[in-house]
Amino acid sequence: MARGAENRQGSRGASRGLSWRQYKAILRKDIVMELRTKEMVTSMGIYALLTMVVYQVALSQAGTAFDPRQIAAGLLWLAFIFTSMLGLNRSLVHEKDQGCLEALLLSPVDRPVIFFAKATGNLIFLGIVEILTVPVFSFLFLQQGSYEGQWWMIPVVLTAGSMGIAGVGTLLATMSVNTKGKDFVLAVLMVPLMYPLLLAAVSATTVAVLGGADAGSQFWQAMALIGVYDAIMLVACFGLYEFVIGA
Amino acid sequence: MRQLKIAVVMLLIGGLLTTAAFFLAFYTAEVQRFGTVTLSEEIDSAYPLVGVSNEGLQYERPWFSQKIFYFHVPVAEASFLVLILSAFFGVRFLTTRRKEYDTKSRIAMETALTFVALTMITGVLWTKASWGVWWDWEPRLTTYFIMMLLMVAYFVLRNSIEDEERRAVYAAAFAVIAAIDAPISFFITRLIPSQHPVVFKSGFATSNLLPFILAQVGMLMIGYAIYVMRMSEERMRERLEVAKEALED
Amino acid sequence: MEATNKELYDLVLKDAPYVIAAYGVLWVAFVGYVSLVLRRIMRLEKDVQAVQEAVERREG
Amino acid sequence: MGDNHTDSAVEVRDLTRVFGVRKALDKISFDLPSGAFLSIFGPNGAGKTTLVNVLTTLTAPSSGTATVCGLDVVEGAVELRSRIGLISHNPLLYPDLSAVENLEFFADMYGIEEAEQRVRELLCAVELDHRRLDLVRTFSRGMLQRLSIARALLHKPDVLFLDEPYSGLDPHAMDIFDSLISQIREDHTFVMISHDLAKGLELCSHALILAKGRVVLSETRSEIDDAEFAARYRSIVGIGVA
Repeated sequence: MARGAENRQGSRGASRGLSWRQYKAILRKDIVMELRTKEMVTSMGIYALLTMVVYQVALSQAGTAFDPRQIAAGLLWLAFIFTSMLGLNRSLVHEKDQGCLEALLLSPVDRPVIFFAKATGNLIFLGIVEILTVPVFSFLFLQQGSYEGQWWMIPVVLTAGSMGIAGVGTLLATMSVNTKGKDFVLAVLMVPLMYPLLLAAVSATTVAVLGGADAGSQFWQAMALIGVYDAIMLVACFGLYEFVIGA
Repeated sequence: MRQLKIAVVMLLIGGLLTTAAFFLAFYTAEVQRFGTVTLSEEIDSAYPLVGVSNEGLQYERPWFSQKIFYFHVPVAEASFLVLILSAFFGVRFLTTRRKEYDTKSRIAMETALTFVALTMITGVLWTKASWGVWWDWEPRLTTYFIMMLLMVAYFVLRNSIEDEERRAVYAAAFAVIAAIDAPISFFITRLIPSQHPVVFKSGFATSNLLPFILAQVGMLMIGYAIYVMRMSEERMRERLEVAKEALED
Repeated sequence: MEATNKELYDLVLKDAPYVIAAYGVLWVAFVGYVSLVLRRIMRLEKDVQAVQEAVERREG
Repeated sequence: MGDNHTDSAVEVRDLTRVFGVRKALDKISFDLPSGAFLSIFGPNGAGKTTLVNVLTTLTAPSSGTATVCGLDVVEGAVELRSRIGLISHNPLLYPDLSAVENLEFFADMYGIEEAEQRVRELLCAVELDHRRLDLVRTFSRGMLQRLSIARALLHKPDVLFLDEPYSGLDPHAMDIFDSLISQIREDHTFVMISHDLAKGLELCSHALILAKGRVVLSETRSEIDDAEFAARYRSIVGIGVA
C-alpha cells in the first residue's frame, strides 16, 4: 500500500504546511463566498446605518449644549457589537446548511485551524464594516466638536476590540448555530461575555476622541486590559473549540 | 439516601449558624458609621459630634443598614464558589464525557443562580438603605449583574438545544468561559477610570468579624446542602426513568 | 430610648425595614426552596415505590 | 489495492457508546474484510448513524475499540480521516461555490498534490465537466449527488461510507449513482446505511441489522435468504426487539 505509506509520511512531515494550506483554503472559501453573495457585509452595513438613524432619534431631544463626542465611543461600540452578532450568525449558518461542517470535520484538519480560519474571516468582515461605519458615524454626529484626540488610537483600539469580538464570537456562533433561536441565543451569550471588552474599548475610544491631559496613559491602560481580555479569551476559545465543534 | 441525611443535618447546622450570626450582628457587633447627619440642636448622643455648619450640628451617622452585610456578603461569596465549582465540573465533563458531571455542573450552576438572585435582592435593599437609590452602576453591582446574566445565559443555552450530549458539551464550554469572564469583569470595572467616586470601604472591628465568619460558614453549609439535595433528587429522577423504561420493554 | 437621641434612632429605624426585608427574603427563599426540593424528593420516592411494585407484580 | 494491508478493512470489538443511561451502541463487534460491501439496516434510533460517526472518527467510543484500515478511530483519527470518504444524503457541498471551487477547496483540506489535474479527472468521471464553472446552487439533485461522489473520491479513500445515499434521488439519478458505484466497487470497501432493503441487499456482500444499539443479525450475502431476511427486518422495525 504505497499510497497509504506516502500519505502517512506526508501527514507527519508536512503537517504544518498542510495546516497553513487548510487555513488559507477555508479563509479563501469564506471570502469568495462573501464576495459572491455579499450577504454578511451588506446586512451588517445596512444594520449599522439603521443604528445611526436610531441614534439620531435617541439624541434628537438632547439640545444644542449636548456634546455628542462624550458618548460617541459608546454609540460606536454599541453599533459594532450588534452588527457583529448579525454577521457571526451568518458565517456559520452556511457551514451548517448543506452539512458542509461535517465534510470539513471529516477531512484531516486540526480543529483549531477551523477556529482560526473562521475567526480571521469574521475579523476581516467586521473590519470592513467598521471601516465603513466610522467615517459615516463621525460625518453624521461629530462635526460640531473639534477632534482633540490622536487619530492613530482609533484603528489600534478597533483592531484589538474586533479581535476579541471575532474570537469569542466564532466560538459562540458555532454553539448558537445548533440551537433553536439562533440570533437570540447568540445575543444572550455574547453581550455579557463581551462586557469587559466593551467597557475597556469604550474607555480607550473615548480617550481617542476627546484627548486630554493624561490621554496617553489612560489609553494604554485600557489597551492593556483589552489585550489581557483578548489573550485569555482567545486561549480559552481555542481550547474549547475542539469540543464544541465536534459535538 | 445517606447523603440526603447528611445534607439535611448540614442544612440545620447552617441555619443555626446563620441565625446565630444574625443575632450576634445586632447584639455584639459594633454599629459602623457612615457619613454624617446634620441635626438642628445638640443631643446627648453615643455618636461623636464632628462639626458645626450653618445648618446645624453634624453627628456621625450610625450605619444600621450595614447589618445587611452579615448575610449579604456570605451569600455572594458562596455564589462565586459554586460558580467555580460548576465550571470545574464542566471541565471534568469535557475530559471524561460522563453524564454525571454534566448533571453536577448544571445543579451547581442552579445553586449559584439561586444565591446570586438572593445576593441581588439583599444588595439592592442595602443600596437603597445606605445610598438612597435602588440601583447604582457601581463596579461591584455591575459585575455582579453581568455574572447573573451569564448564569441566565447558561440556562437559555441549555433550553435551546435538543440533543442531550450536544447540550452537555456546549453548556460545559459556556460554564468554563463564563467562570473565566466573571473575574475579568470584576477587575476591569475597578481599573477603568469612570466618573463615579471610588467605592467606600468599611472598617472592620473584631466584634464584627465573628458574626461574619459564622454566617459565612453557615451559608456555605446551606449551599452545600442545597446542592446535595438537588443532586440526589436528580439521581432519583434518572433511576426512575431507567426503571420505567425497563418496565416498558 | 433617651429622648435626646431620638433623631439618631429615627435614622436607625428608617434603615430597619430594609434590613428586616433583606433577612426575611433570604430566610423565606431558603425555607421555600428547600421545602420545595424536599417535597419533590418525597414525591419521587413514592414514584419509585410504585414502579418497584409494578416490577414485583410482573415478576411474581 | 487492498492486498497488502490487514485483511480486515473494519474491525469492531465490543464497541459501546453511552451517554448517561442511554446506550446508542451496546457492545457491537464485527469484522469486514477489505473490498466488501456492508449494508447496515435498522429502525430509526438503532444506532446506525452513531456507528458510522464512530467509524468516521466524528464521535469517540465510550468503550471498546474500532479500527478502520488498521487504524484506531481514536488514536489514529487524523491519519484515518485521509483514508475514508463519506457520501451522504446531504451533498456536503457549498452552494455558493462552483463545482471546481468546491473540489479544489476539499483538495486543499486533504492536502492533495496536483489538485487541478485530479479535480479535472474526477469531474470528467462523474460527467460534470461541462458544468464545472457553474455554481453548485444551480445543480439538480442528481448532479449534486454525482459531484458529492467526486468529492468523496478526491483523496482516493480506501473505505467509503454511504449514509442513505438514495434518499431524495429520482430513478434516473439512482441509476447513474449505481453505475458510478459499480465502477469504483472493485477498489473500495463500502459501509452503507440504508432504509431501502432491496437496494441494500442488491449491492451488499455483508449485511447487518442493528436494533437498540445491538447487532441482531450479521450475515454474508451467500447466507442471506432474501425473503427471510426481509421478514426478520420487518419484525424488528415493526415491533422492536423481543
